Amino acid sequence: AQDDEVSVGVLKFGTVSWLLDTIQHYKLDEKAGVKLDMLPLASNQATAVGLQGGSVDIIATDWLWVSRERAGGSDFTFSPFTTALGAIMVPPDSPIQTLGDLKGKTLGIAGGPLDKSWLLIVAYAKRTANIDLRTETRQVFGAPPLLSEKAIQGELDAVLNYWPYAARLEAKGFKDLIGLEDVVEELGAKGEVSMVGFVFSEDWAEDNPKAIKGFLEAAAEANELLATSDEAWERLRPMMKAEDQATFEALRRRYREGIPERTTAQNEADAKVLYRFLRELGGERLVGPSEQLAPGTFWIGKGS
Amino acid sequence: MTITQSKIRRDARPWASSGPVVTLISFAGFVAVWFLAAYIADSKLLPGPVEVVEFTIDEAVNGPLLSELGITLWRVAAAFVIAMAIGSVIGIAMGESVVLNRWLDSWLIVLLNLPALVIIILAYVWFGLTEAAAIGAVALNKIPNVIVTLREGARSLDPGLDEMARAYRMPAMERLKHVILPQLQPYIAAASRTGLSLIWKIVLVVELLGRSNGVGFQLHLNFQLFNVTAILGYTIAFVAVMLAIEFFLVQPFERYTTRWRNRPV
Amino acid sequence: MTITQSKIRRDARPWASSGPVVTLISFAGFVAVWFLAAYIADSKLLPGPVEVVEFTIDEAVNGPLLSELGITLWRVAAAFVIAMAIGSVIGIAMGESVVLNRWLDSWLIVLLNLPALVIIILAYVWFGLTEAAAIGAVALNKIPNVIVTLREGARSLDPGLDEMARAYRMPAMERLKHVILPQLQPYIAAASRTGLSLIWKIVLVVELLGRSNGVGFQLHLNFQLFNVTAILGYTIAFVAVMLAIEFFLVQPFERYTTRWRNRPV
Amino acid sequence: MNVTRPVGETGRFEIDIAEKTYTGANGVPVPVIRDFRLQIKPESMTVLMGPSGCGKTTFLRILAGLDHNFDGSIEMPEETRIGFMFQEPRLLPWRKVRRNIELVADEAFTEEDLLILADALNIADKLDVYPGELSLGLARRAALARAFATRPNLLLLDEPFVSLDEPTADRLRRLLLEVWEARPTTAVLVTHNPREAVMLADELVLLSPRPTHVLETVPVDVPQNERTPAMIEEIYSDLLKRYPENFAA
Amino acid sequence: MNVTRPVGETGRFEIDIAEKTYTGANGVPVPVIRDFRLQIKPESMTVLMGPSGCGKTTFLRILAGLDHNFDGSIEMPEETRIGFMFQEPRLLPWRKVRRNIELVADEAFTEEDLLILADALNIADKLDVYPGELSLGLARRAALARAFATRPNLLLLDEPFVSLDEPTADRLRRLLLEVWEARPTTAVLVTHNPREAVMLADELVLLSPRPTHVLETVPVDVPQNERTPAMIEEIYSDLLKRYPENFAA
Ligand SMILES: Nc1ncnc2c1ncn2[C@@H]1O[C@H](COP(=O)(O)OP(=O)(O)OP(=O)(O)O)[C@@H](O)[C@H]1O
Ligand SMILES: Nc1ncnc2c1ncn2[C@@H]1O[C@H](COP(=O)(O)OP(=O)(O)OP(=O)(O)O)[C@@H](O)[C@H]1O
Ligand SMILES: [Mg+2]
Ligand SMILES: [Mg+2]
Repeated sequence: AQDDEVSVGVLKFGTVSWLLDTIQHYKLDEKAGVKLDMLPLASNQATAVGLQGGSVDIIATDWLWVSRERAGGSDFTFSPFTTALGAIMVPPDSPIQTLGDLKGKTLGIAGGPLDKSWLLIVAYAKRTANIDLRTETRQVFGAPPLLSEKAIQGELDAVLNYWPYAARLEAKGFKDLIGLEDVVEELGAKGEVSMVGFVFSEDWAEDNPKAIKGFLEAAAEANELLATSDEAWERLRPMMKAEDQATFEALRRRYREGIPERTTAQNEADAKVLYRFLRELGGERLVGPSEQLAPGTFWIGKGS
Repeated sequence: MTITQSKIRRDARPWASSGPVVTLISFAGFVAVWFLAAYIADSKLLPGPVEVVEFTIDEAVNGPLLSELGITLWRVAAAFVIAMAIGSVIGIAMGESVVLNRWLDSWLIVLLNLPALVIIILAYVWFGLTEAAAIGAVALNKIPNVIVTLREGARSLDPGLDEMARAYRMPAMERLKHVILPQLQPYIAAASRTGLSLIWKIVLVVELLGRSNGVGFQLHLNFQLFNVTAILGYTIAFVAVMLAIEFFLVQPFERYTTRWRNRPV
Repeated sequence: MTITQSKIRRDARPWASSGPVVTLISFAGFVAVWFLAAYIADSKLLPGPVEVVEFTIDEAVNGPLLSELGITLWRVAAAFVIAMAIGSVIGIAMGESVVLNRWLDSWLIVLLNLPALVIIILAYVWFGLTEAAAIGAVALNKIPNVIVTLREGARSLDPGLDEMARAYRMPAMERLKHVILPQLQPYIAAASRTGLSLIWKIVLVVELLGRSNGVGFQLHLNFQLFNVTAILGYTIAFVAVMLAIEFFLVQPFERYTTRWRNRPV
Repeated sequence: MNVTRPVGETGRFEIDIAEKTYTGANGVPVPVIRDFRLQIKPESMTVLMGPSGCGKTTFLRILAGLDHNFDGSIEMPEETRIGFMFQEPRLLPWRKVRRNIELVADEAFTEEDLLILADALNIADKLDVYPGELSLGLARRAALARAFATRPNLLLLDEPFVSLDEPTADRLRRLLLEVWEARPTTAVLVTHNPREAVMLADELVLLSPRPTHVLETVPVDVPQNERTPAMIEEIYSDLLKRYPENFAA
Repeated sequence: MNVTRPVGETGRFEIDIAEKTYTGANGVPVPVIRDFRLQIKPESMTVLMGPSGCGKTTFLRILAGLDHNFDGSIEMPEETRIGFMFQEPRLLPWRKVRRNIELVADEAFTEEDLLILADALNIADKLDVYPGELSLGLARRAALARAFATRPNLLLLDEPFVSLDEPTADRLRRLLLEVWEARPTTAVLVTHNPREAVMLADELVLLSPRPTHVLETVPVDVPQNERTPAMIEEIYSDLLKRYPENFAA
């Protein structure tokens, strides 16, 4: 039978593209009975535009976006891809040891004031260190690569950045001030929560059950491979644009750590918990009108 | 045999051509088209005018719209003044002096074609994530456009009037004021109008890449949230300001400076 | 007592003002400044010209530079042609007809001030991530600028020549070709130069937001990696093309159309 | 009302302008023409004379159909082919003199015709230069060549022979008579030079100051080519006697 | 070489232009002046006459210091204040007539002076309009007013009285003489009107066709205000006899 086609919009050189490339290289898609069609794009917004405009079937983004869209009437749904999250990084010789030390410092934040990692950390800091980072630090919002560079230049005391950027900083000797894993745990999650996942339309999934099932299977298998095989990583090296071995290793380690291990149901339960904090701090702007995580945000498809 | 019979039409302006009425009708038409399109599309990717205006008002009263708009307008104004001042001087000089033009031409083309992104990144990297870097980067993006437009203007100056001014030994400043600038008026008008809009577009990028406030920052934030209502809400707030500037400042000024043509503008 | 003693300076062009020489020296100066700045900065955030050119050549030979550049140039060209054609027609019409201008003016200002981002997103959302949507969005961004510039041109047309053409009953096309377009030449030149550069800047954004190839796509990828060498490498490849177009196409053409002024351009 | 006639035949001109008023940039109305009634005989040469600023150019513009914004009526033959020499040359600066002429020339106007005309006007060596490289007198002659090259039925000339030395001006006046006689042409000419007026006119129209109207129509009955210099001086001094305020220095 | 003199006093003018050549847009050189030698007496009125296109305007431009690209030398008093009436009006279209005049007027030129001058030129009612609303004759008078208002030491007039009716032209010629006599002014005037030339000239300079040079300098020794119409006609017919190719029709 003809393999079902699945087109995926991804950030070229982004972490999802590593996965997809692995799938294609090892022909995992054919094995699962689908044909993977990759549309590389240059920004996350582009992928979202592509999904909305119907140009691609699947993209990678977070469940918060999905919940908000659902609350607005659309039928997107989410399947976990990675639990890796951003981290606050400080320079090697920084005096900042704890969140409390951030008081009065300049903090770069990728993704803006409604960034989910940022809000979760704010909630965490309130609980554990009793400081409101939003009022007691000076925040600089900006493009992720620019903020990384500014941290290296020393213009920023600390930077909260997406995990690939954090990994690159780590390779330069930067230290993790706080990992999001600890944060979500403190806030009540039962384990690592998958924030980023594959997002697609429920209608589409129901019309193409074979396609979505095959794609998720292929993805899981590829993750399996990446979790164990160093050789598979060597192959990806050129795409990763790691300037040195340390960066390469940091990226690989963080990727492996982020492979979700828990079930969708467990993830969903924790997401509901985190949603409350995000709603409280980000308001309707961030989460949309829904009081709680919109039902159906996590995809419980047939066969999953 | 042709018979021409004319009657002087004194103040017989039909409604279809009288200034404010037409502007209002035309604007209403715009809103109507938008309304219809939104109604037909029925998608939250194309919210209707009512929804957007509601958002704008709400955001102005309860949200940060006014302060963000103020900040952006300040940046636009600062960059505009800098770009027009520097660009006009260089542009006129390049239009008048062939030699200077040869010297600067290739620099100009390079600068003209440097992507905004590149200039902005380099400005931020070298001068820090500061207000000065942001405004400077925007001005630098606009300056070559002003130069190009005013250079064309300077090249098409009337040599007859120039001779007149020289024969009568008009001092340089007088010559600029009474001979050169009035001839450059259409070029300055074109550079200003396209300039304001270009600058505002670049300010958005600048704010997106490295500022923590302003309309561009908000737009980006809402873009991440895919909140088209908010995007359009912020946009129309800015566009409304621009419309006000256009109709209450620029056009009266233009009518004043071109009244000698004795044609309505 | 003043004595004026003049000698006709026939072909006594000093080297400092002769065309190609100056252009070359000036360009060399540009490279030298860059080289020095890079040398002093000694940072990977400001790679020197050698490094960048090496990257460009390498990327052209072994990498996708040529095909990406080709794609981007095609988009720039298509959007440019569309924008100039539509913008000129509307701009001239609005400049000539006061009534039409009143009708379209507020639409124009709205369109002029719509952020590129908004137009691009809406185009992509409604028409999909297609080439047509991309080019259309870019053209739509540029059209109002062309309109504004050419409207100023049409407004400053010489009424004397217009009367002449009407008295002699010149057919519309002839009038356009021999009376109107030559007068609009400086405006067209300004709109084209600033237009090409603006379009290319917007193409970058369009490529960033929804295309899988092109220089803009590459620029953004390299921005994410903060690879300034690559960013500058792609930039200078494009700028080189623009310089070539300017010096080998636009300027000879301009010299031809303005030779009646009998002044070097 | 539209009666078709064989092309080339000119018809009656009935001019009745009750009022023509400009509105200045400051909003002040400037009445320029009032109760202006004139009949022009087909194929005649009408010469208008009137004080500077009275409204002669305005009248020619209305006659040429360039200004419809007046109160009154103009009746004239249809399909009129107009040659208009404006008071300023109004050449296209970006087209060579040759092109300026060719662009509006009659279809049957050949390169040979052009050379003959240019020779007669003494601008043959300037055909391939741009108007910006002409002296004013040369530019005016080029504009005259353009008006002639259209082979008009209605020839409007606004002070055609100023800025020319007397020998050249005189040659051109004769050329005008030739061109005018060669084909059925109605000519209307404005001048301030009384001898020129007497030399050329079938009908001499004297105009009042602004707002202008016809003061007097003086027919000159001798055919143009029979007028000797002595006769011209005689008619001129006669006019000088009859209308001292219009001619006397 | 620069000797300072009291302002207002004019000195000798020594003109020696070996060659002035334009290069056309097509690259062809156009020699316009060759071996042009002329002395102009201070405070005199020099009238230039020559065929259309010979190089008169070019010469005036060189004299005014607007064109340095020639071969030869010009010697003239320093600190010369120039009034130049060009062949076309060259008014600033975006400034009212009043401003056009004031912008270049002498510092001591008052509003009253302006009104007197405007009255004399019959443009008093046009002071507050833009040049685009003037007839050509009115515009030329405004340009003349501008040249007079500078109170120049050197007054250059390129066909100042064309496009004017004879009564007006005559009044303006008298006005010119008044202005010229009122202060020490050296005037150089171009005209194609021989009677005008004879009426005004201290020295009448006849020029050859292009490339132009001085054919003849004809002094007219009677003071201007003593010249009667009869005397002018007499001198004119005398000239007509002596230089038929320059004056005869
Ligand atoms: N910029 C120029 N380039 C080339 N030739 C020119 C230029 N300006 C003038 N000429 C030529 O130089 C000659 C003299 O011109 P000029 O204007 O001095 O004549 P003129 O004596 O003032 O004539 P007129 O009585 O018609 O005003 C003319 O043949 C003219 O074509
Ligand atoms: N566009 C205008 N707006 C206002 N007034 C005008 C306009 N055009 C001409 N006039 C005025 O109308 C009157 C007649 O002008 P017109 O050009 O017809 O005069 P003319 O008889 O041709 O004079 P000349 O002999 O000086 O050429 C003048 O007083 C002039 O100032
Ligand atoms: Mg007139
Ligand atoms: Mg001349």
